[in-house]
Amino acid sequence: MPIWLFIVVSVIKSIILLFILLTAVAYSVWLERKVVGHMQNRWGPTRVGPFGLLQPAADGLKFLFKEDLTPPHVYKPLYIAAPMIAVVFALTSISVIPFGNSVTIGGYSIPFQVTDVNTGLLLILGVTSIGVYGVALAGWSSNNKYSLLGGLRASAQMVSYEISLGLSLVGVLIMAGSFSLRQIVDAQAGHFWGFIPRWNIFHGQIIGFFCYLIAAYAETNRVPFDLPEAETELVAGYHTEYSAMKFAMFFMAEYANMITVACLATLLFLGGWRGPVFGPPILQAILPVFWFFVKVFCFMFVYIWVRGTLPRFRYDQLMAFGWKFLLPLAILNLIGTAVAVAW
Amino acid sequence: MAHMTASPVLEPGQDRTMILNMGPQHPSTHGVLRVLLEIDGETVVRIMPDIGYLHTGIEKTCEAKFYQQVVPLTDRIDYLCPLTNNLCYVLAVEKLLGLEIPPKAQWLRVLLNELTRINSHLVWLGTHAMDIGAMTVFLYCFREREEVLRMFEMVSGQRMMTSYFRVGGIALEPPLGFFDRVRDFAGYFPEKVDEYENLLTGNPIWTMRTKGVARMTAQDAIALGTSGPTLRGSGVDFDFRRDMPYSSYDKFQFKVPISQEGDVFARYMCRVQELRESIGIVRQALDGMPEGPIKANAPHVVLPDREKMKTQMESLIYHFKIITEGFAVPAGEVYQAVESPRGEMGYYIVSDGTAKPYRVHMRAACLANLQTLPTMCEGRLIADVVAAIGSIDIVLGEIDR
Amino acid sequence: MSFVAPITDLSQLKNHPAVARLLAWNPAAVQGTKFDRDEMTIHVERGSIREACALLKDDPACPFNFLSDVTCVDWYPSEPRFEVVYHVLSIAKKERVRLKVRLHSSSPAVDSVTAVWPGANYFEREVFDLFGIRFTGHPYLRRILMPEDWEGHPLRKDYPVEGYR
Amino acid sequence: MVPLSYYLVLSGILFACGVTGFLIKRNIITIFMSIELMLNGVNLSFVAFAAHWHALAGQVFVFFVMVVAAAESAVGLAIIIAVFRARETLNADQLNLLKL
Amino acid sequence: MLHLTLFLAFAVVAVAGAVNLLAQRHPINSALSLIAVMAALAGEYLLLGAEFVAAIQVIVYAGAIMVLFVFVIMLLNAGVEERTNGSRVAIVFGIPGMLIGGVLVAWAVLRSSGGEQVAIGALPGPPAEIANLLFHEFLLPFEITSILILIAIMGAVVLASKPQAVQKRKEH
Repeated sequence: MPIWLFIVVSVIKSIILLFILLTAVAYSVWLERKVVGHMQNRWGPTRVGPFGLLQPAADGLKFLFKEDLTPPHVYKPLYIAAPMIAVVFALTSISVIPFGNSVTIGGYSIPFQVTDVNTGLLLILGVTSIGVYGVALAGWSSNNKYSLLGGLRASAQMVSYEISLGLSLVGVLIMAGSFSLRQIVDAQAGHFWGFIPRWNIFHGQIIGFFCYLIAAYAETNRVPFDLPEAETELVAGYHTEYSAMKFAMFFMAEYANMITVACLATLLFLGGWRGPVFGPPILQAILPVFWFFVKVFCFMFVYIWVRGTLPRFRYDQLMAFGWKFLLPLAILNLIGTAVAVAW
Repeated sequence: MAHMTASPVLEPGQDRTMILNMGPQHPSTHGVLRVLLEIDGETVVRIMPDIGYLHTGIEKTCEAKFYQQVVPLTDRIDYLCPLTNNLCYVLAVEKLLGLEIPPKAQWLRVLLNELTRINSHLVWLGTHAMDIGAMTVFLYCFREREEVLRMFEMVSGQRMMTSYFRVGGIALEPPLGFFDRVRDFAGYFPEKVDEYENLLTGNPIWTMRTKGVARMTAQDAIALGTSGPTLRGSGVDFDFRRDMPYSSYDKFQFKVPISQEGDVFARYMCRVQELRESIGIVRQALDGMPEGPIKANAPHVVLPDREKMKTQMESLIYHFKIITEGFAVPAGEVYQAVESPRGEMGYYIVSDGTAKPYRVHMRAACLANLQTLPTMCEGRLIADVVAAIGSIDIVLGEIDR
Repeated sequence: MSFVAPITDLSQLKNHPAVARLLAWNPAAVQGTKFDRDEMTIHVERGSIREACALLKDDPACPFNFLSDVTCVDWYPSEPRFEVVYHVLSIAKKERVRLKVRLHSSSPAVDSVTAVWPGANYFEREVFDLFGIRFTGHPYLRRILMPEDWEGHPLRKDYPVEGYR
Repeated sequence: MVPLSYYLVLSGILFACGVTGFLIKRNIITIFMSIELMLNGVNLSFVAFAAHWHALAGQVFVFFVMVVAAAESAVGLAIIIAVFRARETLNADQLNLLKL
Repeated sequence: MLHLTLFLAFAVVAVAGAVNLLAQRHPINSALSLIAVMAALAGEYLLLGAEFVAAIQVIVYAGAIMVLFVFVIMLLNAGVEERTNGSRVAIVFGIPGMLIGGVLVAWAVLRSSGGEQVAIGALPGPPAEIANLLFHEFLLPFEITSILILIAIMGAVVLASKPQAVQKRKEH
């Protein structure tokens, strides 16, 4: 493939992916409001469009046209940069995630992925670890005590749980023997006894999945780990002083992170795009992507479900849970996997 | 004690502490409570509640009203249990007058009071759970509360500011279908309480957040003048309904739930069990509802029925007199306490023999309960302050009056 | 409506546990008693209210250990103008007694009972705020409901309803 | 194709900046960051040499440097916090007593 | 050509970040410029084919160590650096001195080793090979660093925890 074609294809893929991702972000907000609404004995959005389906558009418009307030005592450069940092790094990590097998168009094999990096998983971890700065700097630059506490909580929490998150993935890495997400998915092909899919979650990584699930909730600041923005304690935490589009960026970053985390869980533990494939070639190309999105959706649903069920941790309990329970569990899982693979 | 020496304008002390001004506009200070926190990181070093943002001078207003005109004012004190306030006030005035209240009115008052307690506890449970992050419970609680409010609307025409009790009885007969509706509610409500408890009581995060948090010993609780579930959560077995009965509460069978631990969880369990006890009292009141009048036989105090007023000259004159010049109350003073959902709701009324009260003072349970905050929270985390404020169930309308 | 006339005779009431306890301690401290509508009122001499409260709180026979309420009544223009009213409850015996202290308008001050019951703190602050009674020995006597710079004490009878102009 | 020397020059510039920062900065945290900058400069030369000599050991050294840097920053920042608690300042000029 | 362009782009970012670190007076700005330097260096590592090191650079340096720095700056609420006479002297003499020294070194390096080139992706450093090296040839140093880390963690915990006296005072 000539270099110009590669660049053109990459740009097109990026644009499509960005469009899909932003739509997914908007509609996961809608989904959350709808699902939590039904769990909580209410309707969620119903007025804008059928089933409130146009609500995300209305929200987006509202965010766009709201006055963008900048409080007088903020540290302006960082105050403006922080939401951008958050949203940029949240959106970047999606670029190495494969959504399905490759399709062949015009003799060229084009994978459902912006770019296939050997160390894709490491890249995602690195990018998400930089995402902390958005939250931390937002909290600090707002010059507000609630924001500062939120920012402090966020950075401590995200750094702590990143360790468990990373360690919970090592089991999968050992089994696949690669950092490449595509190869990890390929390692999960096949079935046990002909019907149980050979996904990592059924393949000895159930504890790893559990650790990942919890650490992922903490990384994305979701219930029951939503301390950085605990509205009953810190008003709105690090984004107390933000309004209009800047607030929307944090919002987008949070949901984009959720989607990334869900994609990663699907790829690493739930067999990626693997699923029954049948029918004509076009269907065979599309179905894996469909299965991928179904799994991501299930993971997102669990996210929302948990939000409707659990109360919130306290700061010290959160730290104790991360360091004294989750980290040893992840290490145990790692040791167990290593021993099993070596044996 | 530490809270005795708190200074009004908290200055940051040594060790790089920070002053956090929580409220009066804050999601979890339940109204317009302002709490000044001196924090070291996340740890609260000192805490000082600041109140008065909702002060409306109701006590002063009462002095300019006829006795019967005070009843609507009492609704506004504690807007979560208006009927309890109504009851306490009318009981105090009736005591001043020496009125005998017919049994049906008394039983209706008990019935409505327990519904009020359920209403108030549901709001408490919902907001308390939301403070700790469990949002779903909040909406579940409000679902049932809505039903209670509809019942209030049915009897009094108002959802919150009921003003349903009158000096000498009750304003109106409850409408047709009211008792069926209450019975229906009493039938399914215990299941709903199970539902809340399923979401909270056994939940590990909930127990982590509440057990051992914001402890208070029985001695402290008594010394600080707390009452109601806040007192009973510390293991003091005292309930005005049982120990100093009023409005024929002595004819009902109910348990007074107490817990020994004195932490947030203990107070939570007390209130949740009170929900069950209250619905039991409601059921007893429904089953044993006596027949008879709902107003005392005291024509110069109690407004006549509409029907009589239109047909009997005497009633019309009484009506005119009561409305225009009120009714004189013999000189004297009484203090009447009732068990409100929050604790000891007391009305101290001084009469000088005229138709207007000389002095009305409301003893607010929350005002005393709020004083426990420093004892409970100093040395703990910010999140515990939120849990503690939730667990003492404050209503700022009552605190500031 | 049937009234039992108030009993004000000290000799008839001296068997009441609170009265008996106070009389045994210092007969001069009890300025008068009244039993009206099933409620016991004891007028306590101004200087001895704190000791009287401490004494009643530790009464072995009937410990009045719970301070329900502290408030005040303004009898303007008669003198002594203020009556500070304490409602004390015995949780064990389920008895209630009302203590009263009469204060002259020239020096509206009385000992604070916060040393006996820390819970009197807010109640006394409220009385100070709304009536201008000073509680000596109170740890933190500041306005509680009204703003710090408010002029006058609103619940006094001579306070203009629309505020001082 | 980039000459090896370019990498080394870049590495040298970063190291020099680090040294300069270490000398001229007064804020103890910034001084600490200058040290990290020096380490980064050195790391670059390690990786460049590894690429040049086709020896992966260079990358392994970078790994070790990072581990040491992490340990150093953990202890160093803890010391900074402790010093700040005692002295209420971050100015290196005022931290001239060993005694707390 | 592409390689050189990319190298220069990352180099410019890195140097600009390093200079900005020196120029900024607020520590948080310095920290952010240092993060930029580290990100640019990660880019350089990628150019040199060291994917694993690049990823680790971002995760460990930018994602953990610098977060710690930012966290401490936020925690201590560090303000703008004060100017002192000492620092002015250092600027007057130090910066020109450093510049001269740097130019000399660069000149020497360029003169002595002008011709040798490093190709793009010259040395693919797959994680597996690095791991092999780390756990076979460098096993002892690896274990020693792990002990070092452990000691560092314990030291940090001891140092950062509050002195007993302060805690005692809090309890009263």
